[in-house]
Amino acid sequence: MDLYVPIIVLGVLAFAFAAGSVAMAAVTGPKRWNRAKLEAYECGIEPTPQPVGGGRFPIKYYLTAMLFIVFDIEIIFLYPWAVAFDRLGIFGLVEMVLFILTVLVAYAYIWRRGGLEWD
Amino acid sequence: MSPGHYLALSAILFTIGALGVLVRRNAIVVFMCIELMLNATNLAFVSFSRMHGNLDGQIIAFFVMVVAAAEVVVGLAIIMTIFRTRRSSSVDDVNLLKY
Amino acid sequence: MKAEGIQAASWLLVALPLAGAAILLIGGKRTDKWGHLLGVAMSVASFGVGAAMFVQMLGYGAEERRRTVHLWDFIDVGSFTVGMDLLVDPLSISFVLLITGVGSLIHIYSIGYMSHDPDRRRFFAYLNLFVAAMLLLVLGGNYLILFLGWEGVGLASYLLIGFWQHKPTAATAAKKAFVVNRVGDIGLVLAISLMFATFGSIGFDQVLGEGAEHAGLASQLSTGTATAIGLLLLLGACGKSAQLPLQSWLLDAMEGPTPVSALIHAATMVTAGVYLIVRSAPIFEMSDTAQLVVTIVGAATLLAGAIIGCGKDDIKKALAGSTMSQIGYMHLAAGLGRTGYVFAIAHLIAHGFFKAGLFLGAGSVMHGMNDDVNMRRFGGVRGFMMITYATFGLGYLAIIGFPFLSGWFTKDGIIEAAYAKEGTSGIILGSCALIGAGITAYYMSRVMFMTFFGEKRWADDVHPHESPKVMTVPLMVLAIGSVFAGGFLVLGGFAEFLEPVVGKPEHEHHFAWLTAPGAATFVLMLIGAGIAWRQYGARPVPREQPAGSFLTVAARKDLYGDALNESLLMRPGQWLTRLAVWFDGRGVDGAVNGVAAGIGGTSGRIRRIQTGFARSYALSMVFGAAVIVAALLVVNVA
Amino acid sequence: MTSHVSAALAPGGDIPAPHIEYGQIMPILLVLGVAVAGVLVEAFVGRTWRYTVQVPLAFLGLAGGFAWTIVLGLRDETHAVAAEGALGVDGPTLFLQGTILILALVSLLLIADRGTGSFAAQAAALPGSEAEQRTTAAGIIQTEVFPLLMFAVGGMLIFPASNDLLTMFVGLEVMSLPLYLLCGLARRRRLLSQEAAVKYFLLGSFSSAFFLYGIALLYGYAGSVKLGDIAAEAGRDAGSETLLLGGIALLALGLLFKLGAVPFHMWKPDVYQGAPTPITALMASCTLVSAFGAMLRVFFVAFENLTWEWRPAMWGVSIITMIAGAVIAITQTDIKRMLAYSSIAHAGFLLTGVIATSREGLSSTLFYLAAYGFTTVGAFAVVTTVRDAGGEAGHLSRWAGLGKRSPLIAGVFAFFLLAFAGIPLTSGFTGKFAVFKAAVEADATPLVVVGVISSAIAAFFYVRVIVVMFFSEPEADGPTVVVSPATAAAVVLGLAATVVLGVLPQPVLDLAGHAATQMFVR
Repeated sequence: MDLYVPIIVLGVLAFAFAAGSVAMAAVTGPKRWNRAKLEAYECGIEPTPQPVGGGRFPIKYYLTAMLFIVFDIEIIFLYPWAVAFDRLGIFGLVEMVLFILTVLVAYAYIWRRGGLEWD
Repeated sequence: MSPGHYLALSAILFTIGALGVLVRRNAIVVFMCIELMLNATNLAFVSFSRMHGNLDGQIIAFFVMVVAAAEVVVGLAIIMTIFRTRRSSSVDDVNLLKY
Repeated sequence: MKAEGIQAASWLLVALPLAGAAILLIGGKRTDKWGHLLGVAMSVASFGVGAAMFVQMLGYGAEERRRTVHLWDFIDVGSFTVGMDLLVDPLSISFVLLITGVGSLIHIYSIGYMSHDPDRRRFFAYLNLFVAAMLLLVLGGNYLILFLGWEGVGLASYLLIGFWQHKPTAATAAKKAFVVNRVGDIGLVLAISLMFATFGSIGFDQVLGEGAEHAGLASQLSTGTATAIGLLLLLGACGKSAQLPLQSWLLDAMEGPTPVSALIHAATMVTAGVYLIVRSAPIFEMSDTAQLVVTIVGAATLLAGAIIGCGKDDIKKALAGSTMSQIGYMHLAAGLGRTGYVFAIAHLIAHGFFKAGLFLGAGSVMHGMNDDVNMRRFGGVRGFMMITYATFGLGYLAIIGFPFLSGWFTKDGIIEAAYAKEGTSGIILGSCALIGAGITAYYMSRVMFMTFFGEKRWADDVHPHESPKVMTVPLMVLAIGSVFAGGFLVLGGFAEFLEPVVGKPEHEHHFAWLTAPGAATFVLMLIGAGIAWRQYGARPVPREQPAGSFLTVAARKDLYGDALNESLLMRPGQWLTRLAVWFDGRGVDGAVNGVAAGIGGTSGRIRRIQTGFARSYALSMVFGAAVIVAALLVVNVA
Repeated sequence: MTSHVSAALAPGGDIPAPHIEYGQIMPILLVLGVAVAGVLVEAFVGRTWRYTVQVPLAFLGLAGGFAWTIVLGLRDETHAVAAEGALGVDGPTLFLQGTILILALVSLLLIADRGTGSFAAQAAALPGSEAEQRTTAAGIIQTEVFPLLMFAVGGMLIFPASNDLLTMFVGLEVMSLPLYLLCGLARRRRLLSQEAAVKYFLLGSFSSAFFLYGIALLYGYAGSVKLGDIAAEAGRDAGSETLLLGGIALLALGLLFKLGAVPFHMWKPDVYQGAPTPITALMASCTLVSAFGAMLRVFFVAFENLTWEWRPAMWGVSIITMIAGAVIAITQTDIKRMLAYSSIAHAGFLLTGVIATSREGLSSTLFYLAAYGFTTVGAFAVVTTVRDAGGEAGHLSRWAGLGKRSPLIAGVFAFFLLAFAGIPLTSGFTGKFAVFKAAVEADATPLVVVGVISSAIAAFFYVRVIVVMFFSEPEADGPTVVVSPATAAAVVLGLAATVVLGVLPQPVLDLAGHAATQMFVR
């Protein structure tokens, strides 16, 4: 049973901390419930520019953010390869080219379908 | 600090994330909590990697980051679509399908 | 032994009516014109094949009459093989002849009875489907094939009870039959599973043995296992044969068209339970307890059915009570072991004839009376439909056990066999059977007098008339069967015929024309009929139902079977469903909300936290994970 | 992976190139390659031609993958690891991949059916907006469905084949992410569809976070994510048991979620109801097969020495899944929702085969998966054909009297329902029989008893639908039955498989048995 003492303690700790912070926020935080809390950014600042006539949501921000994430994350695989590319040899190079080509396919899709145009 | 501390931190972060999923209503915040859970896992992987002295855990962390990014994109797309339709990003408002 | 000649083609028996059903169902309206003729033809063709097989069997010696047909391997997983096997032996051939013979007559009768129904084609399709499934049930060479037929007849019965779906009562009755039968089916499935677990096989050859010695795997059973399997089989039999405590569906099943009541709910399907028990004789023989329970169920049902029959004014329901009661006799006999099997089957066949005749007769009366079923609005029909009166009368005499008619031979046999059982149980069982015979005479006489004798009590717009030939000819054939079948079987060596299957009785039973139980039965029969005459023959019958005594009221309400079922089965079921739905949809939220409401106005924030459904799903996942972790830890520590 | 990583730790020297057995994993590569090609088609082919190009492309990809799988199976050298031990190409893998590919082909028939038009013209357009009306009027069809489908199928092929937990996680995500999107693409009842997508996405990523944490714990326990290494470490009985048990539980949560086992099932009814029906068919068949494949591999390989630890918990899950699925289904009024609960109950039945942890358990589960997959695709195909003015007639009351209006389609559906109920001579019976038999032999008789009782309960609501179809009068303005050739083909394939696997199951039983002879590679 001794084996489980650490995990139980850990579990209790983790839960207590998590519940505690939520409870603490509820107790100490200002209790003003308003629409801003449900806004997309939830930081108290209204998104600018204001949606035209309360109408369309400016989706472009999100689209750009998404595209950024997709292409940004590729660097994760490029980085380790860059460190050891000389030792990985020709196989590593071919794999990397294939990988970049695959990413390019996604790029081509976005480009052709107008994802890169701001308007 | 020993790797054990990092593990404890990872467990705490994971629990915060899970609890956040349970208590927050804004779909995007819920989603951020899930990302927090994934990153807590990454911390665990890296700590274990350190403990075992092999690199597997760090490599896995790379993969997890990529998957998390892909998940973000898909998630944002879905949440945006429904936000545009319903003008609300509260997960409590999507309850037409029930019982 | 492998089958040869026409017996090798015994699959035709099943295939012909099945093809008929398929053609009629798929063909749709195009087959409306000739559909009923095709249905009859397929049934008669099956009878022809069955008769040819029977003749071929008579040509073999007693030890060679058991033939198997292996069509194909159905399932072969690892150590376990189940084939599509058919078994042709004296027991199954007896049933084949009964099913196809009586079945064909009822098919023919239905041409007339259903002539005004726009859906006659569909009716014949279902009838053919039933015949196919029933034949599969009795021909199956292992328990799986038997189960296949078992489910098939259930389906056909269900479809036919609900045939007049525009009547809500019919739909409800169909549903009820289905539900009650499921309970029985669970018993059968569990019995088969248990057999599989015990023997590693469910083939008749392996489990029951290939001869009268019953030297299969079952003979090595421990008493406990044999009792368990036996009781589970009995549960299955109770469901199908409307025995206590699963009897309630049969009375409601009378909502189906009368030919259905005659074929399925009197002559054949409801006797499948008896077949199951007699077929599984080697298992029951290993457990005295199981056999005793069978006899108790039989005795209890024969009395309950008879009492219910006394209280019913609906002619079909009175006959349905009688069916329950007669099948109770068969179960009683089947539970008596080797002395009783032959009587069980003989009574079953004789009953098939006279009860089908009675039902069809009742149908004929209804046909002439604008489909009324209330006997209080019949009376004096005798003069308007002579053939129906005569055939119904012969069936009546047969069922009450009038000397030298079918029932006298077979039912008295059962009563004697019950008395012959050792110990006090023999005396009790025999007495039950004896009293049952007296009540039978009472309620059947009541039906007879209320329908055919006395004053006319029908409304002015009813013009009783005799039914067309296509209906009366089957009546006459069945009446001949009602008169002679019993004598033919008992005197004609049916016992020796079945011996290779059910085994030799411990005490050789010799038929005697006059016995003490026989005489007692006769006296009781006269008393029962006499009371009925005093109440319903000699006095005018009121058109409205009188209040009646406690027992009459109970009988009218099926001895409160429904109320019992409701409180025991339905209510908990519904409650469980509701609870589950509540938990799934609102449980988590509901519980939180409930607590929140309790705390009162301060709970606004808390409610805000826990109202989203997607999140309550997530909560249940976390909960589940916690439980699994806990379970793993507990198991590991333990 | 481990080998070249550890080589990388050594200073200097070339890292040897990993050996990839391209032949063995060609079905996966082919399907994913077609998916990438599909994206290119979307980019460079004109709007009017996209559909015409995408459908044959997807078809060829799936059919080619299936053919290759068969060739691999016939070569009978099917007990190898590929790609440095990341994927196990063994009997069960090939059987599962073949099943997934053929079921995906049948689903493709439904998805590609323009007659029923299940998909939104443009997912990004607001429901009821001008843009939507314009695109719909222009006859535009969202052809991104096809590459998404191919990506999902690619993930499904990886998921049950993965021999280490990282590959399994990647497979899981590659399978799930496209499915989240596909769920939100329904042409009609857009709100429900989008809601299904949101719920599926949130809960799905929630569960995969747990799954991932489970992997982390197991990695912490064994120092490796290879299934074989975990088994070896567990066999040594060393290391922290807490990590191990926690890992098992969280990993099981992720897998059980995908199967829809109680209490991780709650997404299933909502998502099945909201998603476009062809996608529901895909999820109910292929995803289930794939998830069970992964479940089998994890529990048969990694946790094989720990049977005593996880069995009681899985017993509980299996029992409650069987019962809850059947009981809740009784009161459902929406056909798709009812089928979802039925799918939950079937997951419970299938779990009994997993719990058996024997060769029979494996082969019977494989057979059951194939049998159930075909039946369920067929059933959902029928659902797409019964249509109102506003799309599919989902509510049960709208199906009243369908037997009169269209006896053939009602009859076929009734047959599928009977197969779900496990009536003999249908594939459902054979599958249940095989699974229960394996469970009995593995001393899990109580499970079988519960299974039998639950199927008896389940039979009640299947028959209720049959009653509604055949025993009630059709409404005057009832739904019409529209059957286009592609859907008809899907129905016929489902029906044929249900009949054949019910009447003559032996060849497929043998195949599943053969696939299971050597169990899983490690």
